Amino acid sequence: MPCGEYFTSYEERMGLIRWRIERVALVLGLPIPLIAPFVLTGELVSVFTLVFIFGIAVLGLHVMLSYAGEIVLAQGAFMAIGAYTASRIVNEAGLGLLPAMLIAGLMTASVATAFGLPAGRVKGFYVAISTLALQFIAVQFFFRRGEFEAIHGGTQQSMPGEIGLVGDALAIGSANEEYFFALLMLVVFALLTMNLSRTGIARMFRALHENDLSAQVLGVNRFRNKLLAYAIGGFMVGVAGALYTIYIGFITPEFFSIDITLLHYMMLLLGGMGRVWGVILGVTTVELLNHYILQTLIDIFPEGTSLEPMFFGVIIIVVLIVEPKGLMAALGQLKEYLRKWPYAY
Amino acid sequence: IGGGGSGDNTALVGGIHDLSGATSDVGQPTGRGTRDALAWANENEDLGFEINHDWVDYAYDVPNAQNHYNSLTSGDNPPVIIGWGTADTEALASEVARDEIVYISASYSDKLLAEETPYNFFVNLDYTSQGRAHAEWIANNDSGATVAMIHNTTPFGESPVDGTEAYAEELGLDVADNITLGLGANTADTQVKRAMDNDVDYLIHQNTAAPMQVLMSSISDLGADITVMGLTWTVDEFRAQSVADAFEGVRYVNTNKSWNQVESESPEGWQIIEDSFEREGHDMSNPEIANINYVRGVAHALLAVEALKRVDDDGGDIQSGSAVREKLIEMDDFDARGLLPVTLDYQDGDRRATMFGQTYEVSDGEMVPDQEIELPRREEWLP
Amino acid sequence: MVDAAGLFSVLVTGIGIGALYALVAIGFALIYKITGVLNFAQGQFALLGAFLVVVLSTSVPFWMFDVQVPVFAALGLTVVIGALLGVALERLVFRYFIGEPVLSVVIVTLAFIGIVDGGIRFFISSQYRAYPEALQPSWSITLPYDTSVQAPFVIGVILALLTVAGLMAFFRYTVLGSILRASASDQQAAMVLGVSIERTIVVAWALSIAITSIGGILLAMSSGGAGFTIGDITILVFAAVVFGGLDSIPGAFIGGIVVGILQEFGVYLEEFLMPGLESVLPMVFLLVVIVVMPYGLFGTERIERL
Amino acid sequence: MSSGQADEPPVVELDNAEIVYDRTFLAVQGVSMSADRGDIVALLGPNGAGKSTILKMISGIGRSERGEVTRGSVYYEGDEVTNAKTNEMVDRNVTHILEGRRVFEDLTVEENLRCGLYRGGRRIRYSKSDYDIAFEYFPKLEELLDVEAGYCSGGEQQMLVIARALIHRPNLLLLDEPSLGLAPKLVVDIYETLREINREEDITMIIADQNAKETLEVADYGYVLENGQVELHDPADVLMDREEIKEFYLGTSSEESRYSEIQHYKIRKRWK
Amino acid sequence: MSGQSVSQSSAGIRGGPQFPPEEAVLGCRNVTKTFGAITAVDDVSLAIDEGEWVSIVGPNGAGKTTLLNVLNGFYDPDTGGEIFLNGENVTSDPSYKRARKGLGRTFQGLELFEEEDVLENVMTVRAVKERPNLLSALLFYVAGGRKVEVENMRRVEEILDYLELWEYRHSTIGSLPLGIQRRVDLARSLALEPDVLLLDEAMSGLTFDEKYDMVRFLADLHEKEGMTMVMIEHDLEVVTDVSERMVVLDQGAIIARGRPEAVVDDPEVQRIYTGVE
Ligand SMILES: Nc1ncnc2c1ncn2[C@@H]1O[C@H](COP(=O)(O)OP(=O)(O)OP(=O)(O)O)[C@@H](O)[C@H]1O
Ligand SMILES: Nc1ncnc2c1ncn2[C@@H]1O[C@H](COP(=O)(O)OP(=O)(O)OP(=O)(O)O)[C@@H](O)[C@H]1O
Ligand SMILES: [Mg+2]
Ligand SMILES: [Mg+2]
Repeated sequence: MPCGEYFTSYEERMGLIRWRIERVALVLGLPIPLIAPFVLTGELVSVFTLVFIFGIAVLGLHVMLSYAGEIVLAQGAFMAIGAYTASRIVNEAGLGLLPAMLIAGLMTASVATAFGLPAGRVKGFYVAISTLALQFIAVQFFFRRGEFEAIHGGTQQSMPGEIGLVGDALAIGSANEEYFFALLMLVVFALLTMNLSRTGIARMFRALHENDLSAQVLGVNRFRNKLLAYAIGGFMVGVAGALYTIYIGFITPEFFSIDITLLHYMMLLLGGMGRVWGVILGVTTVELLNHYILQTLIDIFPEGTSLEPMFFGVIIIVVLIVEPKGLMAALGQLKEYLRKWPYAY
Repeated sequence: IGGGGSGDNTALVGGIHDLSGATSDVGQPTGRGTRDALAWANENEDLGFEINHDWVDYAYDVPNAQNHYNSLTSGDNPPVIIGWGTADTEALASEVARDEIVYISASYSDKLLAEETPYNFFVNLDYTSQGRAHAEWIANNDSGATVAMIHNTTPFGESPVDGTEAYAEELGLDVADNITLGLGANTADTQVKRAMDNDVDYLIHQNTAAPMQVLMSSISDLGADITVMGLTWTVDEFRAQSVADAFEGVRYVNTNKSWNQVESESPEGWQIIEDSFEREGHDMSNPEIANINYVRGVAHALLAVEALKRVDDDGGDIQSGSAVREKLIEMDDFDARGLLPVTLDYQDGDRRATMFGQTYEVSDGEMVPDQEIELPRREEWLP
Repeated sequence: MVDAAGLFSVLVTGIGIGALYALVAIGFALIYKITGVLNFAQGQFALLGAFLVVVLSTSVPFWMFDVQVPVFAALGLTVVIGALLGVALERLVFRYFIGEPVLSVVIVTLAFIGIVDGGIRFFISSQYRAYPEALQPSWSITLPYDTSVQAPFVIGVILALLTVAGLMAFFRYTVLGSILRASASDQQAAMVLGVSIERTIVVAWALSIAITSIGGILLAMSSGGAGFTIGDITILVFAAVVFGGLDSIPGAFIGGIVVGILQEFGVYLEEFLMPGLESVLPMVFLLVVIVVMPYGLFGTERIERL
Repeated sequence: MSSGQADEPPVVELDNAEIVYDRTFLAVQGVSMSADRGDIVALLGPNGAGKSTILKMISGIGRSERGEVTRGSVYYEGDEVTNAKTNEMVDRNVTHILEGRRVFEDLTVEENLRCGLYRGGRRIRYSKSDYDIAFEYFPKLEELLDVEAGYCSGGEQQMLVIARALIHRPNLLLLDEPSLGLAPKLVVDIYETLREINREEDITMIIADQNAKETLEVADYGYVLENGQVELHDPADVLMDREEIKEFYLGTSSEESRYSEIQHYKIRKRWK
Repeated sequence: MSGQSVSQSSAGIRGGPQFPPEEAVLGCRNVTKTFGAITAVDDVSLAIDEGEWVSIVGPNGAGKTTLLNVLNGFYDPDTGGEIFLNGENVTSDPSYKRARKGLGRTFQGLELFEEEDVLENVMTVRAVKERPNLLSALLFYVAGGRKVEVENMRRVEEILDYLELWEYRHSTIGSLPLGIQRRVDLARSLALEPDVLLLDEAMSGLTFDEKYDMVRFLADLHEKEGMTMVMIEHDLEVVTDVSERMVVLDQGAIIARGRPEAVVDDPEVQRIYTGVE
């Protein structure tokens, strides 16, 4: 129980920023991403843009996996659906990015929900098959076949260099603009997820995750809530897919392989399931680690770049041996200490 | 490394190679060829400028390519980037067009010849024309044979199918249904059986190395009497040697010379390779690197250097991609120090380097040069 | 025209390739059954097996060490090394995760993907490596409709069947087998009966990697040599195992076969429908099955009581 | 003290043991106790008193919950076994029946019993006759052999775990809450059976249970724990006559029943 | 109190319910539940009156828990069986609907949400009653999601205080002694504000004091709220002291029902269940 500080009202207790340390961290941390692009190399700006985009996608996974406990293996497919939808909205309808993202999200959400239907009967790892099937259907087949051009609008599509947020207004094109827009989106979705996590909806997700039998007997509608989780998660991943198109500027099915799914699992689990901050921490760590290991190898041992995944893997394993519950848990202990500071235990 | 610091007399030449990713089996020799040749040019050419090759091994993972591209373009844009394959080339095509950066890569899809991508250049027949070259060879040597395309279902795999089939029919060959063979296939038995049922004599194969192996081993297992004609990525000296008998009789087409050809025919180009192998300590006797793909990489580098040199000689701005593009269009006497069997001739409306294909036939593990095919340079073949 | 001969040969090829998937799938199911871990690097261990044979039996060196032993010694050695690798992994990695959430071990397996793949590319070769003559048996058996089955498939089917039979007997009729299943269902209760969790982990991984590397070797044999596509079968295998019921050995076997058949059938259908079905057909079929049988073919059903 | 020769050391002995979880939570402090060969020793006390903890540290399974004997020591047949590994203790024929009927749910009753034969992997083969001892005391199990243990009722499961432990041929048997959630009749039966086993097979037992009445009836000696310390210890018969025991554990002190007057008990909070 | 209408009916302890289940707060007619060969519940008809306190006893495996499971819809009864809640036929309702219609439940094996703390456990069930819609949840501050949560938390805190759980608010379930866990289980079902409470061995494994507390709370709920109680319990002392009516199950069938004093003295019951003669 908190002994350093205490709350005077329920509202306060439900606040996002509850402890002094969190306030401090926020004040110190907030400016960093805002000034970053002006001090970082173009490469890092780009890396962080990717971090933000994947961050949103992994938040979606986080809702489905850490809250609802659904093993979803279609990050690639979801992002593809989002990407192709967005591309059509932008290129053909010319509505601009924000509508594109919205529709992409809704489209993905509905497909996700459809493939979540088996969750009504199937539990645990078995349900993975459903979304795995989607991954294969969408990426190995549907988006590759010209026969379905009427639906997906072409197996390969490229985005204009400049895209207006709404129609042609407020165009986004330069690396920095992409950076800030992605950042903004990540913040928005992080906040939405945090809100979700402190309301009854997420509680019911978790309850079904931890003990679906008693949860149902105590009034939780399992089927409805599982589908809701798929919808929310799917929406977020779809939006990430849409952002991915402006980041890469070109889409082709190969960009959305199962590897993305595995990568996102790595990010989520490394961060430590269950916490929004964990997601962001995980995504950032994985991307930066990969980036720096690769750069270091190119600089000092260019013939050995194939060792990159090896070093990465070993580091991950060592980290986990030190703190098997993930980075967030490690930070949590530090935070506990600081929160109580200067009071003794 | 990071951002591109390029003073007035250094030309920043970006590099996006795959040395460790899914396509590294061919990407590694190519990438090394490029890197070595650029280093060689800095040492041995009296360029009025220094080439700064800022490269990344993107491991065929697009975001890495994107990140490096953004880093290259975060300063003032480099005039040239030497890229690698389908993934990076197509992902960046529209961006290089916007940023006016010449992008030389080994992605030969004829889509890249379109107006929308004026800054993409490659040193080979486009995939479709490679298929056509094979068809042409059949027409010349075995008219009346039945031919079928075999390919994977990615856009890369699909790209040459229609064009090749159309030309084959035009040449009066029987064209059987095309067959797909997945990138990750572990057996091709069913595909080969199907080809046999359709009495196919020649399979024109657009794929990567791995499926080619699978295809060849299924063919020899089933004892099918089918000649496989591979496009760019299916054959090289290493494969021809290491699985000699499976590859016996395989036909191949390309527009840069094979290792042995260079060694025997083009002393000037050979010099570059010898020096580079010396300097880098590569092993001449190891076909994993000493092969046609290394030559390919060197050719890419030389093309970039040549264009930059010409810009510099005319007092142009070596930082400017459009200036470099100018020169590429002007050039019509470039044969990469003999690494290419012909001279390239890019035109503004028609960026096909050449319509010339050198065909090979594998026998006892050697890629033996065979006929040279000259295709008509037809307008309607452009996208 | 759908002809019996064609379908039959599809079936045969499907079973052949399926048996090789099955061997890897069995390895996957073993680890899950005993330790509850999904090993997303299963394909990479198959890949490793395939490449070790090359290292041991040809002049291809491992980094700077060039060993070369007779082919059949190489095969044996590979399987043994696979088993030893299992032991080593327990010592170096898994023992630190005892009592920790299973998911953290799952990330470890995700990390293995890169470690093995990158390791092979750097220390052995990033090229397809042809197998020596001795490992490219030319014999094949001929079945009705003169469809011939190539040697690796025949061997694969036989070995897979033997493995399944052996493991089923082991789990059903031996004390050790029962206690392994027991410790999967309640670790503590098994420990007070004298089980050491470390040992169960060793058994699981050693057995699994050994069996998987056999699968990898055969996959390589069937395509003339070791290539990196072998590593990509993990997801396919995962699907096969879920279909069979995750912790069921016979299930994994049947799952592997079914996936193999459906894949080949998908290729076959190209002629009549459209290409690309080989990757969709298995998945869609498995999805349907799972909806009908939520615990796969033979998966142990979760006991739902309040 | 009761049966068991004076000269041989007690089967288990705790000497002023302190047990800590997670290096932070002090569960048991300065407990000294012992069990002589052939005795049944009762551990009584409210929830959280530390009964299970003591058993867990004797069998070593506590280590898997980050439990540790931080002070004092544990002896088994005279040898020090403080913080020993579980499988070491199993090799010394100590068997622990954990709290809450820990059957292997998805194994059949027969396979559950078979697991009892596992002795550090030494037993590979087995025969039906190995189960005789189980059926001797729990004939009902013989009918259930092929039922999945998870579907057995509470009583059946309790019988199964005891039987499984018997097949393990223990010298010392640690039982944690064997009567938890069992119907009164069954409780009586189980305890009678335990007594019988203890006599016939000469198995020393330590029983931690809420159900003081039944436990003390079969026990030779009893310890009463309260928040981690021994409050009282005496031969069982002596304990039974103590007032405080009657008061708090046996509930036989006052004649009129105790729950009925709650109706008139003032509750401090309001509902709604 | 409300119970007497029933307890007077000393029409022997055999025979069916003393009034039709349709009219009961909670009732069932001809309910049978079989699992393969096992008949867990065998043609049981039951009618529980408003504000009544009924105990169900019987040997292990008699089918007590299964009966509760059928009553609140965790299992469907075999065809023919009917369940009534507040006079409404709910046989076709899934369990979560019955819960929302006022059927609370505790569990023999306390199926708590282990990873969460006490507060979260109760808040979760509370969310079933007062759930913010998705939008207001996502926007939280703007669209009133916060108001709902605050209201829920206030309510939950009341329940925790009532059950004297305040000090455990933030401790995770795993670390709590059994007695407290059972109380949390109760708190959880109270968050539903049920009309009927089904208690499955809510006191097994508890010490005298803890049982005493538990009974205190139940008695108070029964007294002051007139909450209807259906309690499975093995401790006959509790049963006889608190409950107004008693039902004895054996092998799925009701073998005796009626006033506790009458039932416990029945030799048949003693033979099968109590064992004392
Ligand atoms: N694994 C654990 N980690 C931390 N604390 C624990 C653990 N197990 C038990 N405790 C604490 O140690 C104290 C003693 O627990 P223990 O289970 O030994 O009591 P007990 O007498 O067996 O109670 P019960 O009758 O409920 O079994 C309790 O306060 C409990 O909360
Ligand atoms: N889901 C199920 N599948 C199969 N059999 C079951 C299932 N649930 C209960 N049973 C069987 O039904 C019978 C009654 O079980 P139940 O749990 O209702 O007994 P109970 O009266 O609650 O016993 P206890 O007092 O030990 O809780 C038992 O024989 C049990 O094995
Ligand atoms: Mg205990
Ligand atoms: Mg029960």
